[in-house]
Amino acid sequence: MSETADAHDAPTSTGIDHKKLIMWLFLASDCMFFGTLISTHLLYRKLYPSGFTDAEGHQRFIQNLFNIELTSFSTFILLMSSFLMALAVSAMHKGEIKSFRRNVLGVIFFGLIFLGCQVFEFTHFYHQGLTIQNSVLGSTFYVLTGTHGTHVAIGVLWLILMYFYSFTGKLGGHMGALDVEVAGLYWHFVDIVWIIIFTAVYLVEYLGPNGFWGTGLPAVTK
Amino acid sequence: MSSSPEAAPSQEFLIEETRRYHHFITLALWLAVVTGAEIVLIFLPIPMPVVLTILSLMSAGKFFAVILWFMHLIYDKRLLFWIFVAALMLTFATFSALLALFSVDVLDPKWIA
Amino acid sequence: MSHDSHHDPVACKTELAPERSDLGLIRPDRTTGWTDWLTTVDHKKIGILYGAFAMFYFLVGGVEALAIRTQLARPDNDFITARMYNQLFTMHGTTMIFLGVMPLSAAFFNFLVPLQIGARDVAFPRLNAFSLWTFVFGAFVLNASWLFEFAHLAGWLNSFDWHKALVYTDFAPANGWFSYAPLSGTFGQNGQALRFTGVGTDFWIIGIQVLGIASLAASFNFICTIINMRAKGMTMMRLPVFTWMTLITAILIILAFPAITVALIELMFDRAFGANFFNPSAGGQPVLWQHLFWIFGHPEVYILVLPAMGIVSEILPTFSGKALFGYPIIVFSGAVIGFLGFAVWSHHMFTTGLGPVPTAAFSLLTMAIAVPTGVKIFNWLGTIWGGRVRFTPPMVLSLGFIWMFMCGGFSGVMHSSAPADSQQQDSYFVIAHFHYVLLGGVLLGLMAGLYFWFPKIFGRMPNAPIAYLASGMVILGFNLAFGPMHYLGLAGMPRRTHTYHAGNGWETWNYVATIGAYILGAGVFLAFANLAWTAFKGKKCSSDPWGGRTLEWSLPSPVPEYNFAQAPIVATRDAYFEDRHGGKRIAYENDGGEAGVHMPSQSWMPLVASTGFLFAGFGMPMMAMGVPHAGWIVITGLGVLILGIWLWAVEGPGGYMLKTPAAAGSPAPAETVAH
Amino acid sequence: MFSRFFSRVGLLAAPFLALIMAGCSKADMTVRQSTLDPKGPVAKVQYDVFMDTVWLVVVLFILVGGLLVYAVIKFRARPGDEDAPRIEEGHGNPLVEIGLITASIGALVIIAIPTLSAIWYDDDVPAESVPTSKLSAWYPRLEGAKENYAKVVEEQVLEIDVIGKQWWFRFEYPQLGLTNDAKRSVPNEFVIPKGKAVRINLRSEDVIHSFWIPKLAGKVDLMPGRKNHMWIQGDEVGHYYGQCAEFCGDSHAYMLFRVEVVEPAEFAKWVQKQKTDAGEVVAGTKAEKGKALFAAKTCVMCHNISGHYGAGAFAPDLTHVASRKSLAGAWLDNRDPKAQLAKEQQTQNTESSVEVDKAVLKANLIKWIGSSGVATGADGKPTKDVKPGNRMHFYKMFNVAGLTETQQKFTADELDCLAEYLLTLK
Repeated sequence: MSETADAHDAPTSTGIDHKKLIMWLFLASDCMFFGTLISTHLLYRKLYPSGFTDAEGHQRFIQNLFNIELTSFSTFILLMSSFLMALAVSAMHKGEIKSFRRNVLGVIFFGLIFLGCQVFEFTHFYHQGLTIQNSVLGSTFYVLTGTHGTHVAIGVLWLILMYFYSFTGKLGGHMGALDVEVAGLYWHFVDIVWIIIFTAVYLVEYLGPNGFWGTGLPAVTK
Repeated sequence: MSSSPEAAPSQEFLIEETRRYHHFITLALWLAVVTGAEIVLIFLPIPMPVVLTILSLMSAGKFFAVILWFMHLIYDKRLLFWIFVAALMLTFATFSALLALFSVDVLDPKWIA
Repeated sequence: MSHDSHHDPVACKTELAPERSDLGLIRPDRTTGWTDWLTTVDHKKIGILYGAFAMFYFLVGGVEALAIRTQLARPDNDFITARMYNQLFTMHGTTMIFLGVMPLSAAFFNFLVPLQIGARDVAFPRLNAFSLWTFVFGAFVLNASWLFEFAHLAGWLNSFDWHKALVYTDFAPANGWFSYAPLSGTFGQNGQALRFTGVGTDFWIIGIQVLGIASLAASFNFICTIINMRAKGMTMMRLPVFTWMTLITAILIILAFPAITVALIELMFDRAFGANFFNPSAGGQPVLWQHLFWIFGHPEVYILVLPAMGIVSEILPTFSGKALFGYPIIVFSGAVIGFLGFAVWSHHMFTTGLGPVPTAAFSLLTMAIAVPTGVKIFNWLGTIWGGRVRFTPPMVLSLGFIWMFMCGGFSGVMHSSAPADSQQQDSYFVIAHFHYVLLGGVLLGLMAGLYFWFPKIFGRMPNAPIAYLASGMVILGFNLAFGPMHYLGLAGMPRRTHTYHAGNGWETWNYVATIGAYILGAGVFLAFANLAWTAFKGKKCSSDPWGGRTLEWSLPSPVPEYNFAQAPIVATRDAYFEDRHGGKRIAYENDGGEAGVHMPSQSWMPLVASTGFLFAGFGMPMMAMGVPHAGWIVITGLGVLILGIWLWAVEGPGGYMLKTPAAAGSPAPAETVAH
Repeated sequence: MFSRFFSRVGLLAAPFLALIMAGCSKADMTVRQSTLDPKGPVAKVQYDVFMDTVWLVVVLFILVGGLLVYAVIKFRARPGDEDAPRIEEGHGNPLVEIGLITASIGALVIIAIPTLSAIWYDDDVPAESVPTSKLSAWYPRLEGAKENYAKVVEEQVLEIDVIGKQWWFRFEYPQLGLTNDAKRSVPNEFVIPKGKAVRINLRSEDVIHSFWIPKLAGKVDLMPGRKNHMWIQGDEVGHYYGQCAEFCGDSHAYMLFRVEVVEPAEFAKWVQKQKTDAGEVVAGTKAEKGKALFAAKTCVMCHNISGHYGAGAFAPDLTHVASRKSLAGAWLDNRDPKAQLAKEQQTQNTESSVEVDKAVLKANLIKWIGSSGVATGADGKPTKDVKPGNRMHFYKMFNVAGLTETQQKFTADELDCLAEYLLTLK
C-alpha cells in the first residue's frame, strides 16, 4: 500500500504503515506459536504412530477415524474464504464499500461453515471414542485444531464487527483500507496455517498401508 | 493534518487493482486444483517418499502463493517478506531439530504398555 | 505523527475544550493527577511506571532471596518449612525475571527509545499503556498466590467448604521457575488428573501467560517504533546501541514467547481438562515440556542481558570521552547472540539423556556463543583504551558489570562442556554462574542505567557519595554471596534443597554467602532509596550533566511531553556529541507548523481491557481451588477484555495539538526551554 | 575525588581479598560430595575436562582482566582534561576484531576436543577394560568395540536398575535376581564391587529425579516415560554419598542415597545376604509384639519383609533395614556422627565409614516412624516431620484402602516395640 500512501500521512522511516508492520510482526510470532503446536502433534505421532484405544478398549487407527471428504470440503471452504478476503481488501482499496461488504459477508459465511465443520468433526470423533483425556493423540489433535479454530473464530468476530462498523461511515479512505487489509492479513494467515495442518495432520496419515507414521509401538492402553 | 477520507483513487491505481483482481481469481483456481490433486495423490499407488515430497512441495507452494499474492507481499516492501520468512525459517529449523531429538527407542516401554 | 493518529481536526489543548472520543465520552486529561497516571499514553510516564513497579518487585524478590539465604545460613536449620522454601525460590526466580529485570528493561525501552531515535512517542501509544497494565495485573495475579498461601497458613480459609475439599494445599507455586512436568502437571490415566502440586501452579501458569501477553504486545510495539519512527537521517547503523539492543531483545521476545505460551496452554489443558501432553502415565513426554520451556528459556536469558549490554555500551563511551569501539561489531555480535540463543536450548538439559550426538552438538553451539560475547567484552575494553575514564557512579557500575559479567561468562564456558556440566548441573555452581550473569551483569547494568539516565528522567542528580557506597556494597556483597557458591557447587551442594546436614563441608561458605546476601540486599535498597529520594528531592541539574552522546541529551530535563519541539535531522552516529564537538550539526525541521505538535489522546480503554486479565487470572486458579461460581469471574474477565478492546477500537485514537516553544516562534529548542 | 574513590575501593577490596585467600586454604576439596575428588573413571574424565576449562579460563581471566585493570588505571581522567582537545574518534579496527575472534575460536577448540571425547566416553560402558592413560581413555570405543558392546555388557558389566520415587531410590540387580518383583530390592543404599564397570538404568515412577554420586559420576536424570542410563565404576573401596539433584517436590532436600564400593568377595557375600529372609523373632520379646504391630498398623500394606510379610511392593523393602547405615532416604544417619567425623579426620578420607550404631539406629527409627503423622510426641502434639509429604502420612493411599486414622496411631510403647522388631532385621 505504500505506493498509494496519502500525502497527509506522516511518512514512516520504511514507508510501511505501522499497522501493517505490527500485523506482520504478530504473524511472524504466530509462526512460532503454531510451529510449537504442530510439532507437538507430529512429535507424538512419531512416537506413538498407531492411533489410540477407545473406551471399549478397541485399538483405533487414525485413518479410520478421519473423514477425508469432510476435511477436504472445509479446506476448500477456507481457501475460498481467503480468496473472498483478498477481493474484499481490493474492493476497499478501490473505495467500493458495497463490494467490500458483499465479499466480507462471504468470508464470514465461509468462516462459519468452516467452524461448523470443525464442530461436527469434533463431535464425530468424540463419539468415535477419541477424547482429549484418553490419549496423547486426542490431546494434541483437539488442542491443535481447536486453537486454529479459535483463531478462525476471532477472525470471524473481527470481520463481523468490521462489517457493522462499515455502516457508521467511519471505515473509509486510506486508514479504512489499511484496517481491512490488516484484518485480511490475519485471515489469510489463519488460512495458510490450515494449509500446513491439512497436509501435516490429515493427509500424511493416509500414506502407505499403515499410514506415514507406521505401526511402531502399540497405542497407550488404559 | 486535515484530510478528505473519500479522496478518489488514481486511475493507475485502479488499473493495478483490477490486474490484481484477476491474479486473485487465477490463484484461487490454482489453490482449488492443487488441493484436489493432494487429495487424489494420497490414494495413488506411488511410493511413500515420493508422495511425501510432492505433498510437501504442494503445501509449501500453496503457502507461499497465499503469502505472496493474497497477502500482498509481492507488491509490498521486501522488509515485510524477510521479517516473515526469517521467523518461518527459525521456526522450521527449531522444530525440525526438536523432532529429530526424539526417537521411539528412548521411550520406556514400562510406561507405554 | 503516527498513523494511529486521527485525521479530523483535533482540539487544541491550550484552549482547554474538553475533548470527546468517537463514542461521545470525554477523554481523560493529562492535567488530572491519578487519572493522568492511569490513562497516560506518554511513553515517558509509562516508562516511569514500569520502573517503579520493577523496583518494587526487585525488593520483593530480594526479601524472598534473603529468606532463602537465612534458611541456608546454618545446617539443619528450620527457619522456614520445606514447602515455604520451595515456594520462596520459585517466586524469587519468577519475580526477579518476569517482574524485576524484564519490566526494568522495559522501563528503559519506554523512556529512551523514542528519545534516542528522535520520535515523539511509540508507534502505538495506547497499546503501550495496555502492555503496562497487563504486566501490572499479571504480576498481581502471580503474587496474589502469596495472599492465599498466608490466609491458608493463618487458618482463615478453614471454614470454607472448598478449602476442606482440597487435597493439595499449596497456594503459592512450589515448582521452580521452570515448572518441570510432571511435578507441575498431572499423573494418572483417562483424565484422573492426579497431581503433585496444588493451585500454586495454576496461579503460576496464568500469571506467566498474562505477563507473556504484556511482553509480546510491548515488543511488537517497539520493533515497529524502532523500524518505522526513526528521525530523518537516523539510518539503522546510526541507531544508538541501546536502541539496537532493544530491537534485538524485542525480536527475541516475539519469537521466544510463543513457545512458552503454547507450553503453558498445554500444561493448563493437562491440569484443567485432563489432557495428556506431559502426563507420563498416558504416554506424554515430560521431557517435551523441558524442550518447549528452554526453547523459550534460553532466548529469555538474552532477553534479560542484552538491554543491560546496550546500557553499558552507552555509558562506557560517554565516560571514556570516546566513541564506542567497533560499533558495527557490537551490534552484529548482539544479533548473533540473539540468533544463536535459539540454537542452544538443550544445554539446560544435558543430564536428561539426550544421547551423545545432540549433547555434542549443543555443547559446541554453546561454546560458539562465547565468541560474540567475548567480542563485546573486547570492544568495551577497546572503548576504554585511549580514553579519559571518569569514575562517575554509572561508570563504576558499568566497570563492575564488565568484571562480573566476564566471570559469569567464564563459568558459562565451563558449563558448555557437557561432561563437566554433568557434575555442575543443578548444583550451586550453576547458581553462582547465572547470578554472576544476571546480578553481576544485568542488575549492575540496569543500576548503571538508572544512575545514568535519572538526571534525564527527573532533571535531578542522585547523591554521588551514597551512590558510590551503594555500588560498593552491591559489588562486595554480591561477590561475597555468590563467589563461595562456586565452591559449594563443586563441593556437591545441590540446588533447590531447603537444608543440608552438617558434616558435608558446606557450613562455612553458606554462612559467608548469607552475610554477603545481606550486604547485597542493603546495597540494593540503599541505591533504590537514593534514587527514589532523588526523583522527588534531588539537586536539580542541567539537561546534559554527563556530556552525553545521543539525542536524548539534547532535550531539556525533565523531558517535555512532546519530546522534540522540532523534529531533529541527524547526520551521524552519536549525533548530539558530534553536534557539540564535531562538525556535523543536528538540523531541525518545524514539522508541527503554527498549531504545534500532534499529541495522542489519553484513554481509559487499555486499562479497562487489561482489567479483564486481572479477573480471568484470578478466576482460573479459583476454579482450580473449587471456589463456587469462580467460572463466572473468568467469563467476566474475558468479557471485560473483549469489551475493552472493542471500545478501544471504536473510540478513535483522537489526538490534540500542543503548542511548543518552537511553534510559538522560538528558535532552536534545547537552549530555549528553561528548566 | 578520584583518588579518594580508589582508596575507598581499596579499603573495601583488601579484606575481601584476604577472605578469598583464607577461603582457598579453608576450602576442602575432598568433602563428602566433592566433585573435585574423583574416585572412578567417569568422574575422573569429567574432572579432567573441567580442569581443562578451568585452566583456559584462568589464563583468559588474567589476560583480559589484566588488560581491563591496566586500561582503567592508565586511561583515567586527569585534572585538566576538561580543556584538552577532543579524543580522535575511531569506530574500531577490523584487524584487531578478526584477530580476537580467531583467538577466541582457537581457545574454544582447546576445550571442545576433550569435551567431545568425554561425551562419548561417558555415554556408554566401554567395551574394553578401562584404560588408565588419559588420552586412550578418551577414545575407548575404537577397534570394533562397538559390535561387541551388547555382549560385553551382558557378560562383564554389572547392571543395576535405579527407580526414583518421591523421595527415595530403589535399586535392583536384575542379573543377580535382586528385584522388586522377587521381593529383593534394595532401597537407598546399594553396593558395587570395586573396579567393575556398572551400567545403571535409570527410571522414575513419578516425577523427574536425578542420580548423582559426585565422586563417581556426574548426574543423569530419571525421566518418567523415558529410558536413561549411565555407567560408573568405583576404583576405591568406601562409602560414597549421593543425592537427588533435580527438584522433585516438598522433600527434595531429603532425597539422598549411599553407595558402598567393596571388594568383589565382599560383594558376593552381600548379594548372598540380600537373598536370605528375615530371621525368626524370639518369642515373648518386645520384637515379637512389634512384628504383630507391623501388620496391625498397616505398615505391611506397602513394606515388604521377606520371610515375614510379603504383600508390600510400593515402599522401601525392610528385610535388611537394620544393616543399613542410613534411614529415611538416607537423610537420617544410623552411624554415630562423632565417631564418623573422627574416623574421617583420622583417615583423611570421607569414604571411610564406621559401623551402624544400634542406639542411633533405634532413635532414628522412632523419630522417623513417629514423625510421619502417626504418633504424637511427649507434649501430645504430632512430632515434626522428618520428610514432609512422605507417603507414610495416612492420606490418599490409606483412605483408598478404607483405613481410618485411629488404627495407625502409635503409643510411645508401641513405637518402641516396632523399633525393636525392625532392629532384628539385620
